[in-house]
Amino acid sequence: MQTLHFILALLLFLTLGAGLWRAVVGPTAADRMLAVQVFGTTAVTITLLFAQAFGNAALRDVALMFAVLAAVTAVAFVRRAWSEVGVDDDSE
Amino acid sequence: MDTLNLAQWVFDSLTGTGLLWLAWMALASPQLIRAIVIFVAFGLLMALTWVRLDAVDIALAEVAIGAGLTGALLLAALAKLTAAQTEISKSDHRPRDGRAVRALRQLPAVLMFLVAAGLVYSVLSLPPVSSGLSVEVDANLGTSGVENPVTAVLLNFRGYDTLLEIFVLLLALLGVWSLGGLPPQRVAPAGPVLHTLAVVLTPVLILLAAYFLWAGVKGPGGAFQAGATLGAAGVLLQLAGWRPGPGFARVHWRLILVAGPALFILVALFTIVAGRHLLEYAPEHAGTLILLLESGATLSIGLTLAGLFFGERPDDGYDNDN
Amino acid sequence: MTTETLYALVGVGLFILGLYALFVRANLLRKILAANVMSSGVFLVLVALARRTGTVAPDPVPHAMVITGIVVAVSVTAFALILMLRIAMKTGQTELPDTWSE
Amino acid sequence: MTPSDYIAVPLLVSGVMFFLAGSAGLLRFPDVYTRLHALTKSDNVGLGLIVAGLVVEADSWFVVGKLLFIWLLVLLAGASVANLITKGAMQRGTRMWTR
Amino acid sequence: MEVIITTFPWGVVLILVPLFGALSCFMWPNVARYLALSTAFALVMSVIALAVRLITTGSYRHEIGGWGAPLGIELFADGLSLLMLAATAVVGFAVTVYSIGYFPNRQLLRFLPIWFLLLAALNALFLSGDIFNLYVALELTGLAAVALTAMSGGRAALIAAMRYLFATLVGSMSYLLGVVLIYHSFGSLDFMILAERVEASPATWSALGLMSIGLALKTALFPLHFWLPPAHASAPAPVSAALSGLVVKASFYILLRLWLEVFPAGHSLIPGEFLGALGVCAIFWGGLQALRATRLKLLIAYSTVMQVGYFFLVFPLATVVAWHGVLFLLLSHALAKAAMFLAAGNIIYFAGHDRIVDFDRIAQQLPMTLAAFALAGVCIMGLPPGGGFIAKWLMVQASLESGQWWWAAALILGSLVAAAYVFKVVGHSFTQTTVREKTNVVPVLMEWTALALALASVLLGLVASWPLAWMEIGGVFAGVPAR
Repeated sequence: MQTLHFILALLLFLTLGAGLWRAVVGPTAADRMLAVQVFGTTAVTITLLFAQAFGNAALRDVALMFAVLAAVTAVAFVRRAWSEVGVDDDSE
Repeated sequence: MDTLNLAQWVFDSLTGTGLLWLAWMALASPQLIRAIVIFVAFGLLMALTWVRLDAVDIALAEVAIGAGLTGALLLAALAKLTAAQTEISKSDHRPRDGRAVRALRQLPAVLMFLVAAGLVYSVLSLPPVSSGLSVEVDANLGTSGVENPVTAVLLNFRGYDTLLEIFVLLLALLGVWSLGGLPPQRVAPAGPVLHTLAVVLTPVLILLAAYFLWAGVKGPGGAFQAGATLGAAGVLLQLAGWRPGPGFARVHWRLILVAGPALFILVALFTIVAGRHLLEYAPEHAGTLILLLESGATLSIGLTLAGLFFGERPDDGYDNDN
Repeated sequence: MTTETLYALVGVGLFILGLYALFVRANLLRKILAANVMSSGVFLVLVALARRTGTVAPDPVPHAMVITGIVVAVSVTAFALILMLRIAMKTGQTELPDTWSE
Repeated sequence: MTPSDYIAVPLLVSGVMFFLAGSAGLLRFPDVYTRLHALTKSDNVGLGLIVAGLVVEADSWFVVGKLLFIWLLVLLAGASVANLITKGAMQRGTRMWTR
Repeated sequence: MEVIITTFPWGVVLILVPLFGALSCFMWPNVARYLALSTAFALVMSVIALAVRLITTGSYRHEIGGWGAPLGIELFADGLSLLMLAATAVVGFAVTVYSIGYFPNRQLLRFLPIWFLLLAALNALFLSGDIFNLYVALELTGLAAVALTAMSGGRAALIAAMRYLFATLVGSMSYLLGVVLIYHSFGSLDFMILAERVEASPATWSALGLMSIGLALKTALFPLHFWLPPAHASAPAPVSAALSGLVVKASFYILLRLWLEVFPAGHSLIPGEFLGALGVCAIFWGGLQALRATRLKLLIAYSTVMQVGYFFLVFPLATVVAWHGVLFLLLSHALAKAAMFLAAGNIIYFAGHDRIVDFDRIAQQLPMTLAAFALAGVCIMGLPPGGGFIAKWLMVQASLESGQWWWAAALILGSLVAAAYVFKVVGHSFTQTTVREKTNVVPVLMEWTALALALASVLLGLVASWPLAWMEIGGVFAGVPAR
């Protein structure tokens, strides 16, 4: 059972790789923010699977921290990476 | 269970090459925005490496400070940079030959290779098993007042390091303030979606900070991880357009900033006056004293990290010339 | 090649990569990134070798040292970024004028 | 293979399948909006399935609560960030892909 | 009273008082001046109390947190750290008094908290017996020094501060990697335990090499000195006094500790001659650049690069007399160089610039400042009765005894070059410029501080027997060959 979680986590590395490829190639800044968002979600999942694979409950705290900090980093990207254009980001 | 070892070996080699490749990509990519994205990915992979090396405390700290806050700081700096000077070349990757002649350009590479060879040889020659100080830590963990060995080392066995290190953070903020103001940055007002996200997420972050502070006694967590979560809450508020009003900064800002360091010094003075060694807690009080120090440190670290993201002295009556 | 030595060597690689980029790259933001990569490398060596205790639990002292190191690294990075912004405001460039001036 | 595994394994495997489908979309789709759409949908469902699988295997209610809380946070963050990115991209004139 | 002084842990007071001073100056800005003066005075008093304790009861170790050496951190005070702490306290007090007159109010409020954190970091560094604790103290010192250098806000200062920041960062990181290799080889971070456990292995040589390069970069030894002249020249005058007088010596002090206690067998690997040769290059390169310098503060900064060359001459000599000479040189150079920079600060405050050729009757208008500069020059040059003379005399004696006469030749030639650039400045201070520029009055307190420091560095030679005796406390030179 333990190895299944570990192998599933390895598979998720492919998603990380895809996100990274999009981050490197991504034509627009939006693609890069998308990539950062993918990193966050995938990291949360990998850490949850590790928590089950290693049987270490503390890893769920790491996943919790990942979830929250990925959101803050993604918002930082949206609010700062585009600011050089200075257009209203999302006012109606 | 050789499939598990095989899977772990695949994971290790993937992460190892991934780290080196990401670091190289981040440092060599022409556009700065791409470098920062790849650097955030590098920080994330670093956190997964800490998880793999059974260093869960460090994984927490790396996620909060390494990938989260450092990424936000870099982005804020890049945004202010493009605002501050117009002609930042999008891809400023032109090799910098300047006065460095061609031969001299190879010197660093050769030097690095020699240093690398020496280091690799010495790392490989280290003894395969060495218990370091883990035996001493386990022996004294009982009287340290906390169960998590890392928190015990940070706050009790090597509490003096943490005392100095909290002052390093305060010093960084004082240094940033002494550099004077930054260009006023015109950022669009936050829309309803961002506003609700900030309103929902900030209390969650503050609750999480309290949870990590409490969890640090038994398991991974502690003052630095909790402080970083508070700092992330401060960063999120600033991203959502909140700026400290003039009234706010006058007293609270300084009081909270000084809370952690001042508490540490008071406890230190208390132990000296009581005739004990510096920072020597009586075993029965150790747990409460450590928690007290950690909560003070969490407040100060959180506010300092938010202040570092803010980047200049808030106008609190002491004029803010640049 | 146990897990410890693998990650320790990756740490050495990161240290060298960061050091080289710090020398060669002219852009200040990239130098600051290189400094972060360098410190991550040193911390990786420190923690990787801490797992050689022969028991399940690794040696906690290097972990405490690395947490202290990470906080020091973020405060130095924050200060360096604001200093870079001040230089960009004063000189209009994000590079030190002459890297080889004595 | 305990009875709970019979439920957990398919959930976990399908969850990872969703993730892989999402990353396929990330690579193949022509413009930002379709990639965003693909990702926020499939990754959240993928995470939901994996969390469901882990909840089945969890041994205490506190862990179940924490797992669901994490999933809720990722949903909240994912949705709002996707919205922010879309609005920002539209305002900066990133064209939609048309056949 | 006697019992209290000899049992109270003064080392701890020396660390907590400046930290408390920094916090109080930050919290109560309108009384910051008086807090600053009382903190600096308290530092001088506690160093005297520490000296009394060390002289009567010898060196002592303070186990922080009550844990033993391998697990906890230990503070270790002996003759070597006493001398450095004394220099820090005296120069610290003088610079604090000077800065109150030198800085306008707003800049003073920014200066004081960072300044006391720098003093606390230096005291923590001189007292620490743990190599990782030394890394944290080094970072605190480096960051504080960079923040103070960048404080004047000018274009040159900011660029110099950024280059200084990267230099000190690389230095700390390579030192830390050395600490990592040492810890994972011998399982401890404490000096005393490492002294017993360290033996030759590839990891030890790499650690020794990394730590030496890192610390040499932070001490600005010749090829790695590129960051020092712009940083020390463009920093505000009191900051330059502290940088050249104290901060540069902090990393050299760690190198001394490592070579004396942890790596005694290190001499065979990196021959002392290599470091000695770099020292000689530093002497002549620093002296040449000082002679060419057109600005006074740049001249003094290059003089520091030259003096660092003298420090590194001790490694090829490595006899007890040589160690005494270099320690005495550290002490006298701290006082003299600080006095020189404060005198330069007075001239800048008075004339608004420090271009040596445009000095306008400095001798008549600023007699005390010129006297201070000249007296400090006497000590730097090595003329009796200055402290520099005693130090150079000991080092020349050591080099002749050990038959390596060329180090003595470098020392004496260096003194000639030092004399040349001091007299160049003193000479120009009697000249007169054709056009009268607007000058402002220098507060008397600032002139007196500069003069007091210069007098202290000169009179140091007369009372040389005390410091030379105090160096022996704690037997740090036990393992060093006498001849």
